[in-house]
Amino acid sequence: MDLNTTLTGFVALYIFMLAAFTGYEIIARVPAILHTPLMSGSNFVHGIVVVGAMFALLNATSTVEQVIGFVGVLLGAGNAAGGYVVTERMLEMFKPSSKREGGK
Amino acid sequence: MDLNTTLTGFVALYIFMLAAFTGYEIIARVPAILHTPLMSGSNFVHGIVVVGAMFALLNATSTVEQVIGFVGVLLGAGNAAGGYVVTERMLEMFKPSSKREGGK
Amino acid sequence: MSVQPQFIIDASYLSAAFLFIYGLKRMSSPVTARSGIVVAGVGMLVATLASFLYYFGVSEAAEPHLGTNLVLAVVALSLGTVWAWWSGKRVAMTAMPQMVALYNGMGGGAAAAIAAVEFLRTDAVHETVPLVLAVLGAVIGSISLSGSLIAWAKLDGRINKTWRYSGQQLINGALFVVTLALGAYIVFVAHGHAPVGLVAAFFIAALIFGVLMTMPIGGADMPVVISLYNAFTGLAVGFEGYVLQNPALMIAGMVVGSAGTLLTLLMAKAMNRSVSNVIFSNFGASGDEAQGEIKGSQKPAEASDAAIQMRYANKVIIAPGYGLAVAQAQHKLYEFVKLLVDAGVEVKFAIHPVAGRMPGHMNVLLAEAGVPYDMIFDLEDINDEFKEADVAIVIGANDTVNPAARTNKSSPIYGMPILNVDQAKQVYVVKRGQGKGYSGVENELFFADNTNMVYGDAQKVMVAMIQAVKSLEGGAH
Amino acid sequence: MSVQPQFIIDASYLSAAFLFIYGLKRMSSPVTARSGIVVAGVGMLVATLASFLYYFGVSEAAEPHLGTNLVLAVVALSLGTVWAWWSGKRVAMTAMPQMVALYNGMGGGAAAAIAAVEFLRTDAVHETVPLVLAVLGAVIGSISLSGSLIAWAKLDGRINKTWRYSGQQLINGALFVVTLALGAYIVFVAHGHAPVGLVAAFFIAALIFGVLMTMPIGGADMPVVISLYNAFTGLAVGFEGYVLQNPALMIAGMVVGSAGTLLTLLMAKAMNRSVSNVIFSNFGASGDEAQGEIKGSQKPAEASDAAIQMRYANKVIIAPGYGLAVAQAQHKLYEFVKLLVDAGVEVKFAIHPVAGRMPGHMNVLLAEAGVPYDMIFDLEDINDEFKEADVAIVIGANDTVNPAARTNKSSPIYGMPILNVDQAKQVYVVKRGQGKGYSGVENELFFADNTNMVYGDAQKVMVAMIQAVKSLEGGAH
Ligand SMILES: NC(=O)c1ccc[n+]([C@@H]2O[C@H](COP(=O)([O-])OP(=O)(O)OC[C@H]3O[C@@H](n4cnc5c(N)ncnc54)[C@H](OP(=O)(O)O)[C@@H]3O)[C@@H](O)[C@H]2O)c1
Ligand SMILES: NC(=O)c1ccc[n+]([C@@H]2O[C@H](COP(=O)([O-])OP(=O)(O)OC[C@H]3O[C@@H](n4cnc5c(N)ncnc54)[C@H](OP(=O)(O)O)[C@@H]3O)[C@@H](O)[C@H]2O)c1
Repeated sequence: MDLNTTLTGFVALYIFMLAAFTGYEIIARVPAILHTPLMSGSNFVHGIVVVGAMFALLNATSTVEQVIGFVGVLLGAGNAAGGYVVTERMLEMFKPSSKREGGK
Repeated sequence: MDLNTTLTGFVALYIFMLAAFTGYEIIARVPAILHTPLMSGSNFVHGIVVVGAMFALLNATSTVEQVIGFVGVLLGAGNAAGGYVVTERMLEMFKPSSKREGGK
Repeated sequence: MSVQPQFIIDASYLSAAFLFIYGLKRMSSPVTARSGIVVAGVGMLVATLASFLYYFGVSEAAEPHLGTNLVLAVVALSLGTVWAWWSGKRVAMTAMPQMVALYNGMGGGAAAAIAAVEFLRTDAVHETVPLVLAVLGAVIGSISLSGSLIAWAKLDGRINKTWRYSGQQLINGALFVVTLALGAYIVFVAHGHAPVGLVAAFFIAALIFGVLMTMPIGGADMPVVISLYNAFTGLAVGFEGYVLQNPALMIAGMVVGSAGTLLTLLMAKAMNRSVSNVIFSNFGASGDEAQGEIKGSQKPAEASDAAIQMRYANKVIIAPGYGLAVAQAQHKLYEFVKLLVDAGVEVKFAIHPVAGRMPGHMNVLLAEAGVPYDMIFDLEDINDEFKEADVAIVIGANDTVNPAARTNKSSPIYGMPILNVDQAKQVYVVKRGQGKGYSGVENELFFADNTNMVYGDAQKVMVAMIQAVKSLEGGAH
Repeated sequence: MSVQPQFIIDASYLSAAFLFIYGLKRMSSPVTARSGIVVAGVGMLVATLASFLYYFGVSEAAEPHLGTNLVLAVVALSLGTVWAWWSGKRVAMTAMPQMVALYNGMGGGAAAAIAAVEFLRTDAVHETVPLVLAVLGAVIGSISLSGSLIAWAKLDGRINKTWRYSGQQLINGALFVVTLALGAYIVFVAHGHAPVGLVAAFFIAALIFGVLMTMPIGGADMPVVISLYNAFTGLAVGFEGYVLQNPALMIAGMVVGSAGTLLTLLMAKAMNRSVSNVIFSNFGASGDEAQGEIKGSQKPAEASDAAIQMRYANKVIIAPGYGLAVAQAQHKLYEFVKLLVDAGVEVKFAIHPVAGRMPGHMNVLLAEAGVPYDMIFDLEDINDEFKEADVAIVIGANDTVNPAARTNKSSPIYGMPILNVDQAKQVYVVKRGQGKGYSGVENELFFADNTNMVYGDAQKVMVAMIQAVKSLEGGAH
């Protein structure tokens, strides 16, 4: 299978650079009222760290590693789940008035 | 040297995806008056193909390859140089009036 | 030959990265924002499920522990998710910022944990570049963890004092250098095989630095700090992603790192301050010096009189501020506004970008109360309309309507754009007394000829106003 | 150990990719646009210089040819650069679109050439994924090459007829299938070692398809088509970049591919059409059917009378169109505007997004004449002001001011936003006679009560208007 993932220095730099541009461009045009939900939304996105912690935990070979891995997955899951709920609740409020009226 | 460039399937997909997002985001907020200069500017950017043609030509092993490589470099150089000049001339016109006055 | 687990993992991460970016993109416009978080959420779900497939590819050394590890993973995942879901659903809308801080700190902690496991893998050969990134991610993640905890405690009212002493920055700086030195030792001397005690010291130093760095910062500056730590966690996740050769982490982390940095800058700019000013200076502690006394007097008015004048006005603009949030008066305010609208008055809300204590604070509050999105206007969009308004009513706002920002060069808020409420024919200001705003400066608006003060808690005043208008309607029928 | 050439190459390409994106970003705002192309240009320079370092890393088989190859490279690079530089400097501003088409086609050709060399490398083992991308890049690049050449020839007036016959789309489709089949053969049957004749047939088929696809498209639709081919070349370059394992090509190509696609969609949307409609339909060929005769008559007016009325007006709005470009009247127009401004008249230019024959056509023309950027307004920004204007003057525009777009559902331009010139107190229309616009529909604006026609070539009319105002001033002194 030649579709595996190999990341060496320069490729990582390319990916970092492109990701940074993308993040910047997406935020650059955001109205101020969305700043707090977006802070929370991007907070959710880095909850993906849970996946990395999963890797560490599943590959743990000693009790110390298991403990740290466990804590990592716990924290990461909290980041992801909490970030989602809070963001969703905040954005829930940004209904345009017409829809809101219709809903009542 | 571990900083070399190795691109396998998924990495290429990541790069393509990020580049596509970046290109999209950059253009998405452009005012209509800049459409023609930007068309020309992005036309210039893909002039980088000249670098690929250089690789092909320098690695040519037969006359056919040399001919095709030569044509490739020629065309690529035309793309890059022409794109630059035309874009530069178009953008030259987008001076704000204050500067223009000052210049006179 | 069937599809390999690694292929599914790779494909899932690719789609997760796509969905994250696409979701953030949708979140960045009010119209599509709500679907954005769902899109990103699907990405997270896919990636998390796929990560269980690591089960099929663990190293030989880990195989004997695999059963335990899997159980631990399921337990940790469930515990973390359930707790966060529950706490996130339960928290009051006004307590959102500290909750975001808490979750964000957890992410930083997770990134630090990944680095810690890396430093403990004694069997592995560590290369320099990944090690450097692991150390950087560990430092940044740890700072984000402990710093966010302090930010949470401060905003949640669990820590009240801002801890300041002379030489503080020197001590903080020294601790930071020690942290980096320990990190450098791990990379360049121990080549990733440092003794456990030293690794622990490294993390503890980074964590303490995060605490010390955050303690002196005032509670009102916390939104900016939280946003900064959010960017930090993003960077840490991105770096650890490289260590794990996981592009989804790299991309998600770096996207957040860059977006979060920009967001922090935008927030600081809206407050007319720089980020370093927020972090390193004792802003607000020295507000009331060297200000010329303002001549004139404040003219009080009754809530009912103000309400009735608004009832018969053509156009009323409302400038809400931090006091509205404190008093939780948004529901009553909207009730009052609906009465005005029913009576044919044109009512608009004017939102200053830094009204309240977090970006979008007022918008969130008003949205909570059910105020339609299209009655709410940003500063630039409404500032020219004040001169056409019969009444401008300022509710619990102070700095954001202070004309000193336009004229007084020595004022700490000089240069900040403000709402031009003073251009309305009549201005009412609802506040409890002579209290100052966040920046601690006097406000000559309160002394202006066309300004009257309606003293009282915002919620109580709104109730009185509703009463006044209702009794009027009652009398008319 | 010194730094390896490959490292310099990699680092240069990384910075080039960064500079390209950053440059495009700057180009996307009018204020920074001019510096953007310079930034991108530096990236190109760096990358091109670095590419000479390939000299130190060629394959063994190529070593005997290295001297020749280097000379060829220098010659090709110089020839291409000098010719393009010279032609680009020399070309008239109005001929820009076809020049862009030409350069763009060259880029597509270069991408196709890279693919061709790949297919000729008989010694190499070809993997499937790169081969597929090489074939796709070759097809797209070839279409872009021949198609852009046709677009150039059409816009440059070298081909005038739009070549249409029944069954055309069937034949084009068949040719496309043949091209793909040849490509599939190269990949899956020959595994990259196809005979030269077959490779040649593949390229020729793709080139012919590009010609056939472009021939039926009308000259006025060419800007959209050029933009589409621009995106095509970007994609082709991106794909060949993967073949060469060159991320700079991949990134630059894909950025342009995506940006160009969006640009194409935006252009088509501004014309109120879909891209497939542009490419596959015979738009404009069947314009003047089924239209109810317009009642009323066109009222002619003298240029001098119109000029004098404008001279004494408070506010004049100018709606320029394609006719202004044809007549090259922008310089005279601005001369006239300066006279009005000196006389205290408020003059604004109203630019419809698709006025003229390419996006931004009018802006470029007006900029060329020296009209300050801040006198020029987009449709949305000025459309509400027409009702306050004393005079609206339409110069060589037709479709973009046709009220049928608002009311007549059967009109081909129905639904397109138009400039509300008809709301001005007085409308003057400058055109040569009864000629129709690009879409070929009648325009009832010309028959309206408040409209007068000033017949004549735009340039001549402007000269007459200048004369009229000047003689007036002369008389006044
Ligand atoms: N939005 C952000 O992101 C953010 C973040 C950090 C800092 N800030 C800063 O916060 C400030 C925000 O300005 P602002 O105009 O919204 O508020 P402000 O300047 O902080 O003033 C709030 C006013 O509300 C009054 N108030 C307090 N409790 C009240 C109650 N229960 N009922 C009625 N009034 C009450 C206070 O006066 P009394 O005590 O007399 O009642 C005070 O003068 C700016 O300086 C901004 O830079 C904003
Ligand atoms: N901008 C783009 O990107 C783009 C691209 C492709 C197509 N289009 C299409 O092009 C059209 C543009 O509309 P438009 O209002 O600018 O122009 P138009 O509708 O094409 O009308 C141009 C008018 O100018 C007159 N004219 C021609 N030569 C002239 C001269 N020398 N002096 C004075 N008048 C002259 C013609 O009438 P006489 O013959 O009577 O003089 C004609 O009615 C739209 O339909 C648009 O969709 C635009």
